[in-house]
Amino acid sequence: MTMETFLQQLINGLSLGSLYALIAIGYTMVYGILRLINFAHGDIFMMAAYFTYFGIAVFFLPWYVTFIITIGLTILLGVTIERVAYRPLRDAPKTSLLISAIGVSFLLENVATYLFSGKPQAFPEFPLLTTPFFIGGLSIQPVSIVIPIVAFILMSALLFMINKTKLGMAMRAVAVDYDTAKLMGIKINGVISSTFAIGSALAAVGAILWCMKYPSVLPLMGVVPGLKCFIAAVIGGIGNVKGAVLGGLILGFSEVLMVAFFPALTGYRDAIAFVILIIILLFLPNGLLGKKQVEKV
Amino acid sequence: MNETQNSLGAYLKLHWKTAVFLVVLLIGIGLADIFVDSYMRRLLNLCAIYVIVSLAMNLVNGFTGQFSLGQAGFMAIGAYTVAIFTVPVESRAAIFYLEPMAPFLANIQLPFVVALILGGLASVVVAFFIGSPCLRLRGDYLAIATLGFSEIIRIVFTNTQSITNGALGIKSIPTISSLWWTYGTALLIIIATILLVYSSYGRAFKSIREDEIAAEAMGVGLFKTKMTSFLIGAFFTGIGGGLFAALLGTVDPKQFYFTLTYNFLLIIVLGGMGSISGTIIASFLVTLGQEALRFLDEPMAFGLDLPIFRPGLRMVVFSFLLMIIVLFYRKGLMGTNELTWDFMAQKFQSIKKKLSRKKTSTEGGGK
Amino acid sequence: MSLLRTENVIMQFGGVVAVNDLNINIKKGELAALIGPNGAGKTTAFNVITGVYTPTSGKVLFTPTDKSGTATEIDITGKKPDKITALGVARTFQNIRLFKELSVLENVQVATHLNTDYSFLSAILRTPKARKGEAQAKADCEFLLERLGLIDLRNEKASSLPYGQQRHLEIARALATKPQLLLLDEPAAGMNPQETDELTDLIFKLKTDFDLTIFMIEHHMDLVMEISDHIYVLDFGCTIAKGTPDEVQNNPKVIEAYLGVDADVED
Amino acid sequence: MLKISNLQVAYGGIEAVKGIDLEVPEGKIVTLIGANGAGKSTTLRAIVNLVKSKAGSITYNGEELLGLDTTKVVDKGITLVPEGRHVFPDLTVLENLKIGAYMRKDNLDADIKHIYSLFPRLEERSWQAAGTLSGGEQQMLAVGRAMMSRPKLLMMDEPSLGLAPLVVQGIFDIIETLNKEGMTILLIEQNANMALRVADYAYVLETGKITKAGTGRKLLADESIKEAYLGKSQRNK
Amino acid sequence: AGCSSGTTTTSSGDSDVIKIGVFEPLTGANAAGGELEVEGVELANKLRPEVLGKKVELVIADNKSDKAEATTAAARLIEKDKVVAILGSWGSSLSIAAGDVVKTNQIPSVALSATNPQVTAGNDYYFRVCFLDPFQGTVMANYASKKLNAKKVAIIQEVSNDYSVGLAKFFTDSFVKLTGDPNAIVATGNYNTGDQDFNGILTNIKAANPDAIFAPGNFTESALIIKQARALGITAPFIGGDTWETNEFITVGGADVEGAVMSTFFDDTNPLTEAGKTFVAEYKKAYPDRENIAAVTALGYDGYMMTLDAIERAGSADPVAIRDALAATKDFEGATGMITIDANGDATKNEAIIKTVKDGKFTYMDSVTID
Ligand SMILES: Nc1ncnc2c1ncn2[C@@H]1O[C@H](COP(=O)(O)OP(=O)(O)OP(=O)(O)O)[C@@H](O)[C@H]1O
Ligand SMILES: Nc1ncnc2c1ncn2[C@@H]1O[C@H](COP(=O)(O)OP(=O)(O)OP(=O)(O)O)[C@@H](O)[C@H]1O
Ligand SMILES: [Mg+2]
Ligand SMILES: [Mg+2]
Repeated sequence: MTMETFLQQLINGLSLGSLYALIAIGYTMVYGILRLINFAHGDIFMMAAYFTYFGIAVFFLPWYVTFIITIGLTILLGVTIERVAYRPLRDAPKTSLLISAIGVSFLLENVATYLFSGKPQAFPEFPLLTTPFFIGGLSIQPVSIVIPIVAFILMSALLFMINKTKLGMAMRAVAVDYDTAKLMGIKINGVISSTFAIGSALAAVGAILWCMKYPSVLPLMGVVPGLKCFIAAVIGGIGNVKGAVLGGLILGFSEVLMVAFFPALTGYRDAIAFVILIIILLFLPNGLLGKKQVEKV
Repeated sequence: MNETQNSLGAYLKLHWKTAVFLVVLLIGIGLADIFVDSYMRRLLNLCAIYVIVSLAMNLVNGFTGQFSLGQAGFMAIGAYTVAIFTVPVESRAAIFYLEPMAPFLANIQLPFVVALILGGLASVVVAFFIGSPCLRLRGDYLAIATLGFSEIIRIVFTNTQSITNGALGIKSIPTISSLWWTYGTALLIIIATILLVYSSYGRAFKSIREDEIAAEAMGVGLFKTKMTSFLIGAFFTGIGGGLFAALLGTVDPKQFYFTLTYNFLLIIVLGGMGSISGTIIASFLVTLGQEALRFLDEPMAFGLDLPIFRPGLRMVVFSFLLMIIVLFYRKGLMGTNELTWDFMAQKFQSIKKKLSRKKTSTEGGGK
Repeated sequence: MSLLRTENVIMQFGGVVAVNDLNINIKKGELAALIGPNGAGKTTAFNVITGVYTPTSGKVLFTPTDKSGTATEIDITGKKPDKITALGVARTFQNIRLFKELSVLENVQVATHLNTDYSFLSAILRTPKARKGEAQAKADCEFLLERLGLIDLRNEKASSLPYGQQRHLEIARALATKPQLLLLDEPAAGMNPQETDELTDLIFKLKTDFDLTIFMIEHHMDLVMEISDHIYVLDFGCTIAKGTPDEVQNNPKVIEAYLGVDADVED
Repeated sequence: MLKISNLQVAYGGIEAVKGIDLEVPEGKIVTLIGANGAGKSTTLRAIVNLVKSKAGSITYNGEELLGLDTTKVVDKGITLVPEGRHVFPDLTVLENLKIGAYMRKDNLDADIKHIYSLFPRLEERSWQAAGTLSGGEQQMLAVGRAMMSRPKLLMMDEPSLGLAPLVVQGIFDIIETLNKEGMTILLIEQNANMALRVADYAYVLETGKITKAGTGRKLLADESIKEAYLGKSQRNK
Repeated sequence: AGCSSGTTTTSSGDSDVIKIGVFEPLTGANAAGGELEVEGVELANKLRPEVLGKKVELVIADNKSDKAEATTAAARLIEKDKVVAILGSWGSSLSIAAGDVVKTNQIPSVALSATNPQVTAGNDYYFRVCFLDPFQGTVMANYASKKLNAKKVAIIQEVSNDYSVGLAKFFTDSFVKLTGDPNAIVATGNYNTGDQDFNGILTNIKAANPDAIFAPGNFTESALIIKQARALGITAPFIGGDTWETNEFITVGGADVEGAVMSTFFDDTNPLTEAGKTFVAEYKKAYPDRENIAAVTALGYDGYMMTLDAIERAGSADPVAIRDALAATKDFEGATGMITIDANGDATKNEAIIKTVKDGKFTYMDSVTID
């Protein structure tokens, strides 16, 4: 393949990977605290896309207003889900928590289908960000550059929050032991809610950028990205923000490069995420950056 | 000595109950098989298949505590095995009209039973390869890895046209409509599961669920035991898949999307992780429930008159009910309890009244 | 004749050297104790012996006697825990690890699984062999519960037992694996002196009745000094003393590092 | 300062605490001894509302604590060193100490120094993940962590559990020091012998009921107590 | 309105109504297509609510774009609702799934837009009013080589979609035959339903620099493909199949799908038949706000009309009689052209419409006849 084609593929991989990264961070946050695969995350992402769509395409709000409202609503949604569907199950067996998450995911998908119909909605165009400019034969959409930058900034902010702030420490404490955390005077509900708020906000940002690049909004649009991004989080080491970003990028690149080098296998593209996942878990059971847990006996 | 006699006694007792139970049940099935229309028949068959697959899943997830989400994949294997080997040779050319069937398969046709068992075994083989890496992973990782594998299986089936006919799927599979196939199999599998769970192996499974390190220290080989449970589960699931294919008469990869697994997960949680009877009850509840709520979708065509009733409402309501159950019946209908045999027999007749009666559920299936 | 030997066992966790050059030699039929300050590496030593951790270096050698009565020395270093248990090494845990949701009886029955001589298929088919095996196991377990005074609680959930009885159950469970060597990690932790005394007698009886060799970690000095034939003292992973209770008790190093000047043994 | 009357707690069916009355005067060390499963831990957990009480009242300086959210109770200056340590395994030793002072806004360095001076072992391990500490090390950390919140009332659930005699000695010395510094202490112990020595006042709990109460010395002299809790090594002399 | 009372009273057996089942995906992946077909059927039902002096009652069942559901839904229509005939379903695989049910229960069924040969193959009870994939594939191959003078073509197929895979295959065959060049297909890309990122395969295709790109498949994915292709600077024309003809294709694709070319069954701007004209007029009345009429809606209309015609000729509402009448259909004037049912139960149609997107509308380009 020509150099040009290869570079083009790298660009494709970078922007796709960064999108995965953004969503993966949300998974990692929630999992880190609740040890819960928040299956609904992908659907929160989907709802965020609809919020934006309605804001701009239906209510004709200016984009910046819409973005703020979207993030607000998405946070509200995420926090509500935790409040209603997860909090009551805190001390229930883990699996019923998980099924609850799956249930919420089902509910959101079905509600969306019911309200917005199965038909795709066209996400408003952002010519400024989407009209490509060409360098030689390379075509680059501005958004493809914006995405990685945003991802990086949010990651750094998050890292600071978790490791350097009191809230971050509280989060890590709540992650292991509610009762003792309470004894320290930590209001665990508050901590958990804020975790969900952050996770959802990230989903919202992810959704907005995603739709700029792939401008169709569907009730089921969250399923596959959701799954892949969770995998990204696991690959990187779940609970670890840097890992989520790394995982996202690895996934994005490997998907695109597989298509690039083995065009015959493009049909297997969705499988590659899982293949990588399994390979990595085999050799690094805690993911790439996940810290090794020695069970003390 | 004396001990031995007691347990023998208990064992005979168990059998006596089984006998009564079986008679009642068989008569029930017999009557149903004669009287129900093909729509109801289809539903009942589906219930039985769901019982099989859910039980298999509960064995691995509920009893062994290994959170596996591979059901859809194993079903697919079973289903395709049956499809590939039972479709009449003459009609294959017509079905594989885009790309002819691979020569080494094209002319093999097997009796349904053989194909069915072959399907079970096939998924056992795959399960072994999946298990050897994955069962070393813990908790959610296992979940996501098995889920991944079931996706891979689906994607492979989509792309290997000359064997699976890819996206076109395989149609005109000789169908089974009699309830005996599904319920016969389900019955065998239920009994096998009960006997297994209340044996030393069953306790080994549970001990792993409770505390892996302690289990290992007590001489329970983690990998071997997990694998045993996983393979048995895979076998049952494969069988379930085979019946599924024979029931629908057609298979294609889309049917085995990973969300299919969620149905079974829902069932075992609703029924109670680690409760056999719970799983059985839940299988019926869920399968029939989904159907019962169908009316919600109906007047859709006239949305103008009744905007609330639109297609999709049923699934909204259904997933809503699911949430209610998960939130308010954490332990599911049965928790880890079992209905005793005779009680279960009644239950089969009166699935509808179950919810109100579940309090009265008593202890010990065959303990 | 020695039943368990370790040769220069070293166990490191990152920087921490939890066990440093451990050489023990436990004779068949004796009751040895392992004492030492917190963090000395006692539990880690147990974890290495039972295969929970693989030592950074060194060897663990076990000499079981098979049915025919012949004893052969086996290198069990880094073997899987269940394999080691199957050879005849059983243990209890410092922080109790029972199967919480299972009944008391089931907890013990699990430990008999390694002796099942029938396949899961025959278990499903309930072949005579399987039936006999199940019945036998049940009988053995009930006998053990009898011995440890838990028989009346056989159908209780393990988690609902008080702490002390949970410790007893741990011992019963360990015994059900038919061990030749029994490792007890702080069996008396969380017991008051009187219960400790009762436990002392119990351990002693079990030892003779099941002709066990016992290796025990304990902090209750009166218990240790009373029943152990041989004592190893660890400090910072190193063996600072070994010998009979008297020798150890009067060993200045030990007193300084561990017992302290006015240890409550004496007062 | 703390006054419990007719407290009842049950776990599902099991009646763990069957109506006890107990008082902890300001600035004193009160100890609660009793066999396993007597209900000691349950009592403490009820005070900080980690388990729901069935009936009774718990007043702290006249305020009712019953049903008050755990964090609120802690806010009033009551801390509990839970049975079985419960340090935060993923946090480093230092972070564990810091989080002990979660509700404090002021500077912590002095306190941390103080605690390190009490438990040098913690200072050596200050960057190790607490989960990998030995049982004893974790106990020290748990005590240190509790002290970080500068509680007015410090409750300890079997702080000596699994500790070497030397360390136990240390713990009890610390208990006395803290008390001298004006901290009120409610102590649960298996090691009745030591507990009764340091205690100003002691209660004996048996299967959910208070069976004896009195000054530490008095109970230490009590024959039946000796019988039940002080064990052979006492009787011998 | 009249119908709503209909479905609410599922009282079967009363002899003054004839029930016809409408078997469509109204939720799930294929919902959009399903709804369009239902519109056509309902419109036809409004125009012709009676046959043999009995009221015709539509019973609509959602098969949720899912095969397992599809079989139960079909069985339900037959057993519970006692329908005498079934219309649908959008999505060949769903029709195929229902095939065995209708066959065993001997209920005649008319597929509306299901173009896969498998639907009617070996099933005496399944008919259809649309043309088949092989035909459509040939049509587009001809268009590509004759009208576009394409020598090299790239293909993008939706592997998980039987329709797309089939069409791609038939296109390839006849295009290779037409050009006589075995390597006329210079690049192939596969994707799965629901994918949203196609930059990978498109970059490969760009490198192969084809004269045209044939991309049959779901309208959503197709629209995204074209968008991303343009963003990558691919200028080659895109051609596809009938599934593109939905508003979403244009709303999602926006300016980028301008010039996209597809084959379809029907063109509302110049209907081929009188029936076509009436249909268009009525549709415009019923849905004044719609710019264009989807072909599948017309097919829905034809399916209903053809079935009623058969019932009339059969002179009874007995399913088997209806089946025989359907099989005997000859030169029935439908909105989409003259329909004659052949031995397979397929509509013999030798004419296809070629449309393109112009100024955000599907506009008639050409009509191709192949014999
Ligand atoms: N899994 C592990 N990872 C890291 N360090 C460990 C691990 N397990 C034990 N350690 C360290 O090894 C040392 C010995 O621990 P160990 O539990 O053996 O002490 P111990 O003698 O049992 O003390 P105690 O009497 O309090 O139980 C401790 O310093 C502990 O921090
Ligand atoms: N979570 C629980 N669920 C059910 N029963 C419990 C639970 N916790 C304690 N119990 C029961 O309540 C009773 C009192 O337990 P508690 O832990 O308060 O005793 P304790 O005096 O602290 O004993 P120890 O000295 O062993 O700590 C015991 O019978 C115990 O079995
Ligand atoms: Mg220890
Ligand atoms: Mg306690």
